[in-house]
Amino acid sequence: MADRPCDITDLGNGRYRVSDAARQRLAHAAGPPEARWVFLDGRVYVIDTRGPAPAAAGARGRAHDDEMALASPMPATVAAIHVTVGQTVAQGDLLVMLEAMKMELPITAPRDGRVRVVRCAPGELVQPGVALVELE
Amino acid sequence: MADRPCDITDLGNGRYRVSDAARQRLAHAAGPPEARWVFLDGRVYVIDTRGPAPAAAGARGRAHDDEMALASPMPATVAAIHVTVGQTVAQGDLLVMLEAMKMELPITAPRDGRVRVVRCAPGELVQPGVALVELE
Amino acid sequence: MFRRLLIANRGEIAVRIIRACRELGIESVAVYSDADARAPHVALADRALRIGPPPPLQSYLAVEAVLGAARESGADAVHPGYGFLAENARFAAACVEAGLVFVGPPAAVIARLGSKIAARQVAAEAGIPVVPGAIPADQRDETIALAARRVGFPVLIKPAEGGGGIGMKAVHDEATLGAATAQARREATAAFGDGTLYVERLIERPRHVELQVLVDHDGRVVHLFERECSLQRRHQKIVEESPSTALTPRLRARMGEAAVALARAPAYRNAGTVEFLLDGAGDDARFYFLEMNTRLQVEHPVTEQVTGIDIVQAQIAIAAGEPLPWSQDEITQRGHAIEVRVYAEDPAHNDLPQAGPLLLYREPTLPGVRIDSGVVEGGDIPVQYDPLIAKLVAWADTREAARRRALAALRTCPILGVKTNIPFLIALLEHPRVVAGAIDTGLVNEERRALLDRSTGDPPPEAVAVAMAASDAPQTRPAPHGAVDPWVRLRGWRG
Amino acid sequence: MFRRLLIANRGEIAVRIIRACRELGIESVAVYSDADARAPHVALADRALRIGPPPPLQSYLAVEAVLGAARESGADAVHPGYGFLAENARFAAACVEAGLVFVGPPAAVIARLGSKIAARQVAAEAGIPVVPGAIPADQRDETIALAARRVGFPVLIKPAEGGGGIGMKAVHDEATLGAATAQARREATAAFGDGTLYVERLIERPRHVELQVLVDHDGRVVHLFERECSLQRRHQKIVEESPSTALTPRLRARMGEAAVALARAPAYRNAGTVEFLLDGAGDDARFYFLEMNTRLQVEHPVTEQVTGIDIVQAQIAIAAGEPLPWSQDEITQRGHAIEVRVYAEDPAHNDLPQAGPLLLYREPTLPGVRIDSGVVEGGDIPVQYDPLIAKLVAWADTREAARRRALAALRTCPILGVKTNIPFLIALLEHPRVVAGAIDTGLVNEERRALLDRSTGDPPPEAVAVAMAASDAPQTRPAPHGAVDPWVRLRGWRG
Repeated sequence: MADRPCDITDLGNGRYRVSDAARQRLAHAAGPPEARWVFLDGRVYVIDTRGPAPAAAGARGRAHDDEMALASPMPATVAAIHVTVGQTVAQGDLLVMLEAMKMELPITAPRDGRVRVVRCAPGELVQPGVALVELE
Repeated sequence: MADRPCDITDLGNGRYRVSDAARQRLAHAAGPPEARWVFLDGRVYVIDTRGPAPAAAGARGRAHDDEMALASPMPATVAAIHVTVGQTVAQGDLLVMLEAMKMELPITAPRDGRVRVVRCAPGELVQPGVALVELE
Repeated sequence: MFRRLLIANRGEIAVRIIRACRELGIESVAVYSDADARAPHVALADRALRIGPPPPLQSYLAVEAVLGAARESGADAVHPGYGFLAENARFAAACVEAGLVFVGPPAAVIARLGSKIAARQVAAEAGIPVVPGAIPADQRDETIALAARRVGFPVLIKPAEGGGGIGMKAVHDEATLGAATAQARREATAAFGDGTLYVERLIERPRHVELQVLVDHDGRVVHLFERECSLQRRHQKIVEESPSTALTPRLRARMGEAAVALARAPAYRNAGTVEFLLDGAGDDARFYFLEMNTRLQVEHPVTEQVTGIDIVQAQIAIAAGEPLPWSQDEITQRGHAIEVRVYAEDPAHNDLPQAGPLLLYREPTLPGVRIDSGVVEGGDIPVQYDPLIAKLVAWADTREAARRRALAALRTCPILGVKTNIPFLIALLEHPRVVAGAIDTGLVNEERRALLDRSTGDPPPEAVAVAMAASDAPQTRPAPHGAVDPWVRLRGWRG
Repeated sequence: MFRRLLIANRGEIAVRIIRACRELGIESVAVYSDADARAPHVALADRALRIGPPPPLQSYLAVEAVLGAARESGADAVHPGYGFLAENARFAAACVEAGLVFVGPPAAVIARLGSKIAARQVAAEAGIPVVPGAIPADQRDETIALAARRVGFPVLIKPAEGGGGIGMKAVHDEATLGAATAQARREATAAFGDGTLYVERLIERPRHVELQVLVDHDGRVVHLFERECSLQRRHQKIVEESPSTALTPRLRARMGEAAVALARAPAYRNAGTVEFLLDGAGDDARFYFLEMNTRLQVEHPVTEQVTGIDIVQAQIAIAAGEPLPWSQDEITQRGHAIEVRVYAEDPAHNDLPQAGPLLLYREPTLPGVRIDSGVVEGGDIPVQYDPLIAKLVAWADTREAARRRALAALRTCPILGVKTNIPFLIALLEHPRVVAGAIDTGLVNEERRALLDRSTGDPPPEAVAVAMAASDAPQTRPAPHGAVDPWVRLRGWRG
């Protein structure tokens, strides 16, 4: 899997030694095969060890991808809805303010557009992965 | 088992909460049933949970018990033998000097007596539980 | 001294206070919601009482539940920590009514300093500079323009209500004032239901520097020097240090005098923090009163590390009526301390808080590094509360040595199961402006893209090899549901 | 500065040095025996090389193997830590011959100060008091009695060879001298094969107080004040602190001057420790040179905590030719630090070393507590080496606060799988004489019975209940073979 020869030694209790000809490092790992967490040199990666193309934790889904919608990553409460159906919005405009863990989570427009549907209401507890607003 | 009512809650990962009406404390435990190690309030106990009369780690076998012999608790090297067969020794006299882990372990006479057998030789690696010297 | 103290908080600060109690010979009483039944603060206290279900309003913010626990446990004092009820004047008053000593200033002082406008008045009366500003007599564009001219450009147009930076507009000249005013009014109305605007002098590239004070019950005041807290994301501090690289001895003395004067003004008692905006650096820098926090700060450890004074123990001693044991002259700064706040959050996605299981959690033990935390491996970061996992505080004889030490600590602090800001903090501590100490409150925001580029990326082959080699999680806990991706690809989305 | 440094050691001190390297930007190379293949010092270094099988003579003491590893790794410097090769002049010389910088004084200085008699001469020449004593011209009883009279009673009759207190006899008057001489001669012959005796003035109830010095390559010397190391068992320190309760400012200044003078005498370089016996306390106390240790001490952290100076980093900087960055005036003591050494040993049985698996090992994280260790949960205490598990170092602004903090750390440091001296250390820190600071080198031995009574006993019902409730070890490791009882009941023993 590695480009250059590298030895992995299981040191027990989630600790692994990664060594090549030049040096060795200490790594930590935990989690199931479909989402294995690895800590190495101060970075954390979540790796699916079943598939052929593991992805980096930090490199996934960017917010300004046109094909993506914004949804709460966790149960959150809708603090306020700042748009109405049919309203024109500019990129960066605040659409919905969520609240979770004492923090406000602003959901902003990823691009210019017009509000097609609002799928949530103030005070509502929303679940992850469910669309809050759709633009057209 | 306890004299007064006491609740034990398993907090996971070897941690236990011990609570009674007045207060609660954090305990840690690990090890197999025949020798369960427990840490509570800065003390450590090794408890056989199978038997009816568990013993304290610190209260076991005292050196000056007449019915006991001294043996190395671990592999050790015989550094020097300070007695010969037939020699009369007084309580506290040095019989054998062992060496393990960079430390000298003096084996002294638990009481007055005479050396009956010497069962080890200088430089020998001795195993735990094997008699080094017998007195009569 | 007290016999039994109730800690009306959770997490690392509850653990911190329990430990102070133990060293002072005081019995500690923890309170917990159902989400925290197995949390470390519950396990470590001498007693722990359940106060309600997970939502804060029904547990850690429920005044009656907390007071009930104090009554039931026979506590004679209450420490509120920070957050939750710490700056709630009604709670402080209710404690006193219930016969409990509240570890903090009197309720009236909390109430007075809790109001931004009243606090500004206290500062002005004490002769402490405040940022020049004005609430226009009416909200017509011309009146606002008049106020802006009086205050002097550049100005900040900000909503009179609310916070979090929403609706705030920087205006550098009169030409752009009209458009900015209109936009600020629109955003303020949308976010807070009130479009009232306020005009303030814009301090460009300010630093956030705060002074720790302690006041005993005879009104004796000392300050414990400054904390530099300019590294903030979304108006929340993530790295703090002491001393500040911006302060000269003369400026430090002037700010210390201002902080002490401010603490004297409202008959302050116990620990408090006077926050200033600092404009410039060195002898000629100007500072402006921002607010006074009437409680323990999250970042108090950096002060403890450089002064050698235990602020939590001092708070408790003061509350018990003991006089301050040191004069101002006896308090000195030694070396340099840097605190980094490790949060369960995703810097790549607007610092979204994360929750989940701590599959693996190992704290580094390095000489000169102090860790304040309230979690253990096998535990959880619950969804309901602040996602602070731990504070890593590095002390060394120089700032550069402390910075390297903080980096060493972050690089040997594996936390698996929830995303954290550790890679982001590493990139931040390695940023040339942070290395040079040339920081201000805008830095993190301005450099966010560069910091993210340095802290994210595809896993190197070695990490993949480790993932492949790891046969099982080291925990006996059930495996997690998998990493939560905050940005979910929705089927049926039409662009 | 160096590019790559090899650490010729293991355990906590190897980890300590690796961390210093990381902060200085130096690559670290660990060496290990087969017993340590999975040890933390091996995992933490940038590179690790096997040097041999477990016995020290074939690994950590094998000069050729260590030098081979240095060559293979391309290291340009070697840090020996303490113990093993740290005071081996031949090793220091071999390093230099191999083109490696040895982090320590020159080989000739090590050799000179390693000889007790030569070291006494160095001290005498530097005008530092040594304990009055004499090697009698011949070993006849009358000659020894003459020497005793000249030295003055009370005296200590001790073997010229050997150590560890074997054969040493305190004699308070001439009446008992003859019998004591005969017994000492017998024991010395039995233990060391040499009955040569030496007469020394007996210092009753002495303290062991040592001074840390640093000397750069221009010969500039500073001292970092004292460490009080009187709490010893079997001549090995178990609790150390700084400052010492016996020192007044004047006495401290005198001892500091003596330590600096001593370091100047033999053209000393790098870090060293001057050990003194202290007779009495306060301005009028007398101190006598004992020996000079030409290496890092186990107890160096207490000095680091009160002075704020990183001694290991200073050692490396000095070895790299850098000048000392501080003058004596700039070095100050702040607060109080206490170190307790946690050993795998059984105080109830002559402090017998223990070996075995660390079924559970959790280090406390308390503000003001530093832990230096080289083990992890799931690892082992191997049978072949020194059984030191960890050093807990508590710092606070007063001695009493530091003592309480050390107690809090010990009480929250669960170590299961091997017996440790933690309960004994707790009893020791709670002993009235330790609380009062009225300690001397005889205390632990005199109070051993009382300390054991306070630290052993049957398990309370709560502990039994926990044992019953614990269904399984928390580790995935195989269960241990059971607790080793050092005193084995032998069948067939006839009384």
